[in-house]
Amino acid sequence: MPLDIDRFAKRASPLQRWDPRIKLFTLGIFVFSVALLKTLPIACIALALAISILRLSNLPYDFVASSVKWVIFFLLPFFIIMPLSYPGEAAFYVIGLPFAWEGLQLATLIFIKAVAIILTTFSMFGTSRFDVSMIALQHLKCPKILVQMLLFTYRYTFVFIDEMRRMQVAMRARGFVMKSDLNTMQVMGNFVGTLLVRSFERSERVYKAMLSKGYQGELHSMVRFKSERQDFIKSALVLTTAIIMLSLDFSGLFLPAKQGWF
Amino acid sequence: MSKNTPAIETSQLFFTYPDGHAVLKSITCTIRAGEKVALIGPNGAGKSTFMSLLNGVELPTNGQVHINGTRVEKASLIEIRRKIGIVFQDPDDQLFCPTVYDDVAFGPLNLGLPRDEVDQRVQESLALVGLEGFDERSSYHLSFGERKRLALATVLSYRPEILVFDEPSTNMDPLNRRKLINWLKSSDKTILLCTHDLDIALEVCDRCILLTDGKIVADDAASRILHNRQLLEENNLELPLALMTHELLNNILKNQDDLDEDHRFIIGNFLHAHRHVHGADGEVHFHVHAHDDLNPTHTHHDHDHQGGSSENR
Amino acid sequence: MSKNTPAIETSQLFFTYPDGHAVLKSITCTIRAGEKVALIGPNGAGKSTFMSLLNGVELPTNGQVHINGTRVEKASLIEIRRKIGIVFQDPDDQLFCPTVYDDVAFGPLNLGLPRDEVDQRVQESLALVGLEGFDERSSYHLSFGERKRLALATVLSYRPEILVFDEPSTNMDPLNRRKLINWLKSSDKTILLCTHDLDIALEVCDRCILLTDGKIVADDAASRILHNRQLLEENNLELPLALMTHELLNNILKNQDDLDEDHRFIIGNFLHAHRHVHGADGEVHFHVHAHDDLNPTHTHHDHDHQGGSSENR
Amino acid sequence: MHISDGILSAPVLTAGFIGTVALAAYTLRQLDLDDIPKVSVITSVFFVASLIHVPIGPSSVHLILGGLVGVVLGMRAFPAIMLGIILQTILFGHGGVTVIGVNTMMLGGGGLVAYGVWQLRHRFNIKKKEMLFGGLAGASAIFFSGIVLALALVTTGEEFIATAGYTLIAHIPVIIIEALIVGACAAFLAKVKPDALAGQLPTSAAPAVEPTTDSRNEKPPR
Ligand SMILES: Nc1ncnc2c1ncn2[C@@H]1O[C@H](COP(=O)(O)OP(=O)(O)OP(=O)(O)O)[C@@H](O)[C@H]1O
Ligand SMILES: Nc1ncnc2c1ncn2[C@@H]1O[C@H](COP(=O)(O)OP(=O)(O)OP(=O)(O)O)[C@@H](O)[C@H]1O
Ligand SMILES: [Mg+2]
Ligand SMILES: [Mg+2]
Repeated sequence: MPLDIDRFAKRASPLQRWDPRIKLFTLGIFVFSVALLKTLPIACIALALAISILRLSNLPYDFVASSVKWVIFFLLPFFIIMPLSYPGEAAFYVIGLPFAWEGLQLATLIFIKAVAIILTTFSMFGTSRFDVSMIALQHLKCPKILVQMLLFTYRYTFVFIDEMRRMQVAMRARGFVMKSDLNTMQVMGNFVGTLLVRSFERSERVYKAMLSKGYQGELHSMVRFKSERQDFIKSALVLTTAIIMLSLDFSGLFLPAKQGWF
Repeated sequence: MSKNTPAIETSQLFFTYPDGHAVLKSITCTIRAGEKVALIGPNGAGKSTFMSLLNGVELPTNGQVHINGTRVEKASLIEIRRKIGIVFQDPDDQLFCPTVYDDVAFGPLNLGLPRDEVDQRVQESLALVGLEGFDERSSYHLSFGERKRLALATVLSYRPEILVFDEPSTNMDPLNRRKLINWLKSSDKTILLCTHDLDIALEVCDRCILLTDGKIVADDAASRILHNRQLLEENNLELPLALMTHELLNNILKNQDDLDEDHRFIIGNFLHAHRHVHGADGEVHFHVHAHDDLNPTHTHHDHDHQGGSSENR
Repeated sequence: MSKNTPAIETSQLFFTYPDGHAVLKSITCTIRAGEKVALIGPNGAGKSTFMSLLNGVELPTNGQVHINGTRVEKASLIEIRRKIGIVFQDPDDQLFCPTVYDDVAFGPLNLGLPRDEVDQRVQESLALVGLEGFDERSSYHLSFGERKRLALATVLSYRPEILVFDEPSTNMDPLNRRKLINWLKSSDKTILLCTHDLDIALEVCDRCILLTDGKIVADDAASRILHNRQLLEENNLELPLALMTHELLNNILKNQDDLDEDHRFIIGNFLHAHRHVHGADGEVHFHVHAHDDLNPTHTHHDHDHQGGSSENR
Repeated sequence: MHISDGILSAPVLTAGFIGTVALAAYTLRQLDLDDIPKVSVITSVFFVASLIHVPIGPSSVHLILGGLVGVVLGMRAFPAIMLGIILQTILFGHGGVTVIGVNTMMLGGGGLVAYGVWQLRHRFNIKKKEMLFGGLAGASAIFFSGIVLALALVTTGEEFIATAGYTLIAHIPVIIIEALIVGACAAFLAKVKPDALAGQLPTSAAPAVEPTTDSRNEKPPR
């Protein structure tokens, strides 16, 4: 799972060149409209669109795949649970449980939409540096305090994963082997506790260092945004497609997978 | 700031950590503007704790700190922190931005400087610590010594009047250590340098404060404290390495039985005259002792001999 | 283990970090059991990275590492880690227990030793690094130098056959540095010492490997590499301070115009004979160069002169 | 524990966002500038925890630690968990952009419930109460989250009723693991760094501090 989603933010592509503010806004709307879809054919079109946007973004294939893998892993159970538990007409029985085609259809819809959305997320956040995306969010009227906390959290996350990994290494380097016994539980308990306390104190010290350099509650940045005509053209294209998709979906041309709208 | 205003002034400073550890016990000292002072002392003496009181990162349990005449307290912190810059001992405490560039730009941006000035300062500071071209790297993917140097750059770009360094030279390779020394020597800021590298203290500082167990044990000219073997050893320290070689040569001389008396005398005189030797790159400085009995006329006077370092340059 | 089994053997080692940074480029070297080897090189040379490959903290991108003949790979890690102990550069990477005692006891407990043996080892290791009586303190409430020493103790209590130290002496006060040096000298284990403190390398190690930019640039007797000013300076390093004083004295001598020729000759001879001086506490060692042209009979031979350090002891 | 994109209906998603914004607005007001690093750190602990997989039988679950966040941050747990979820969404597509609201209600609400349970410890005067109430807090956080999850599924459509049931059952081992871990952590923090815990009374922190030579002669407060 790549934590540094912005690892390839510097590759040249139409998405990397897109003004981050407009990019986030546009693709954000796109994501929401995908989430609202309820017919399979349109969902497939949405997935195709998401894939083409991702292709445009020039992100390496396996970088994206490593994340999508997890989404698939989380969603696979639906393919079993949904058909077997769908309240409706059973097409046939599997070891005594009723199997409904509608259930399978619903599971497929969920799956396709989820993949389309995660792929688009990659296009959104994988194509600008993370802090730039965050500052763009701030320009989109996201509260400052939230943006700063997001940035801090993102930063500390690497520190911890590193620290955790290195602490683990240090444990193993001194002969620790994980077993399922009380001792292991106790060591792990101490491990988590220590990690927590250290994290706290580390963050206090980092904060003090920031104060020492004149931090007063606002992050200033060298980043400057500028939007050109092209940025808006890209945005208009995506938004129009989203609207067409949604209206086709609602038009009743296709059979919606039942999803219990209220 | 005139030479007479105290840049840093502490009176009767006490500090106890929340866990009940009493670390500083009545520290009173004054550092004047433009002075370069070394703070030395064994591990756990309280040096780092003392530094964190200077810009209000911690507030004293008792006693007062004044920076350029302003008392360090909640209300004055913002002002204080513009004046004093601290490079902490642990680089990981001070690097928190996604890239090296952002980390160095952080301080100047907080000062509200225009972008091109920020950019210029960043490039200058990075060059100073030998990290040119590292702009776009992540701070947390650097080697320890590189992080250490980066931490230094983040404070240098801030350009405060008073600079406080906690063990700046550790983990630096000798060339970068040498660059740092040269910068420290050439700087005209007020500098407080906390270090176990007594050779740096000897080269850079004119004054030396020896802290042990939370108390000031000695506060005198650097050359006097750093030559005082007994004082240093009583406080878990050692002569600077440069001086130690010197002393060893003296001992060898004393114990070399096959040497004739005249020769011993000549060599002894030579060594004695150059007891306080500083090694700079391709440059030779040496000081004759204040209380030098061989050359009494040279009292309180430093010599600079240019000695261009021979062969390999 | 016989003197002839390679304790550490690497062949054609390449390592690239996930972010694409190629750090090690074909490192091939062999360290025999009982050798004391210094690994030196500028910041970012890849020293720490190299060490992390030795016990499988990272696995090489290409090439192999063998420890006592066993290849380092996923399957052999548990065995490997009983043999080799690494003290990392950053003390915070290795302290993870609530108290100092627990941290030092962690390794021996994992070896399945009986409690009283564990206890004895803990006390011994703590005494070695001068942290007696710190048992019940929290590791993260220590000063940086104390943490550094604690990290050392946690590995010493484990007593592996091969010891790897990454910058062990940084942030230690001079007395503890001296204790460490003495321990290193007296130990009969295989030791790999990575350091910028070339004076330690000079005192402790017989062999020295110079790494620059991920490649081995020189691998030779420590005295030969550490005296080679040109080689060192080409690689961002500097002569050890002890030698530098020495060289400076030579330069002073050369440039002191008021000295008569005889005296110059006598002093010069003396300095030349004792070019390689080691400063230990109260003890004087000095080596005459292997390729010393003054005393050709002394080739490949070390002298130990006992010189009891005068006044202040 | 996350609901994925594309499952829930628009009204449920909307309700999730409205609830989240309201609660976030309320809890963020209690946030002081000096809290930012602490909250951010715990958020990243929460975020990182979701990468730790604990083996149970043939499969494994990942830690959630919503309860721990509550025990450490109190009311500030809510914005912290919200941020953690946003990051999980952005960085590896756990859940999804549209379900940030529901997921935050589910897990962040669990954090608040855990805080409520944690505060109950002041009413009791027993040994090891930090461990006990920490454990209870950890368990109740997951329990609450499970209920919200089930409710969200059920209100979306009756075809999800069975799924909701299975999900609840699947959470029983998670509840046990979280209770153990949060309990142990709370006890650890109470011993080592009591001021890190939320809602700690000044007096209850004092005896946990080791008596020093200076304070030994003083009478303990009250
Ligand atoms: N956060 C803390 N809580 C409690 N005690 C502490 C804390 N930090 C340091 N100490 C203790 O305070 C004393 C002084 O620590 P300090 O870090 O100031 O020492 P130092 O002089 O900087 O040492 P070093 O040379 O090792 O850096 C030490 O005995 C240390 O154990
Ligand atoms: N986690 C990492 N990811 C990417 N690059 C890294 C990482 N850690 C170190 N590097 C880079 O690898 C190179 C070698 O690093 P290493 O830590 O091995 O250097 P070193 O020789 O130990 O230096 P130092 O003397 O500063 O400790 C450096 O250029 C550094 O920037
Ligand atoms: Mg310190
Ligand atoms: Mg290193």
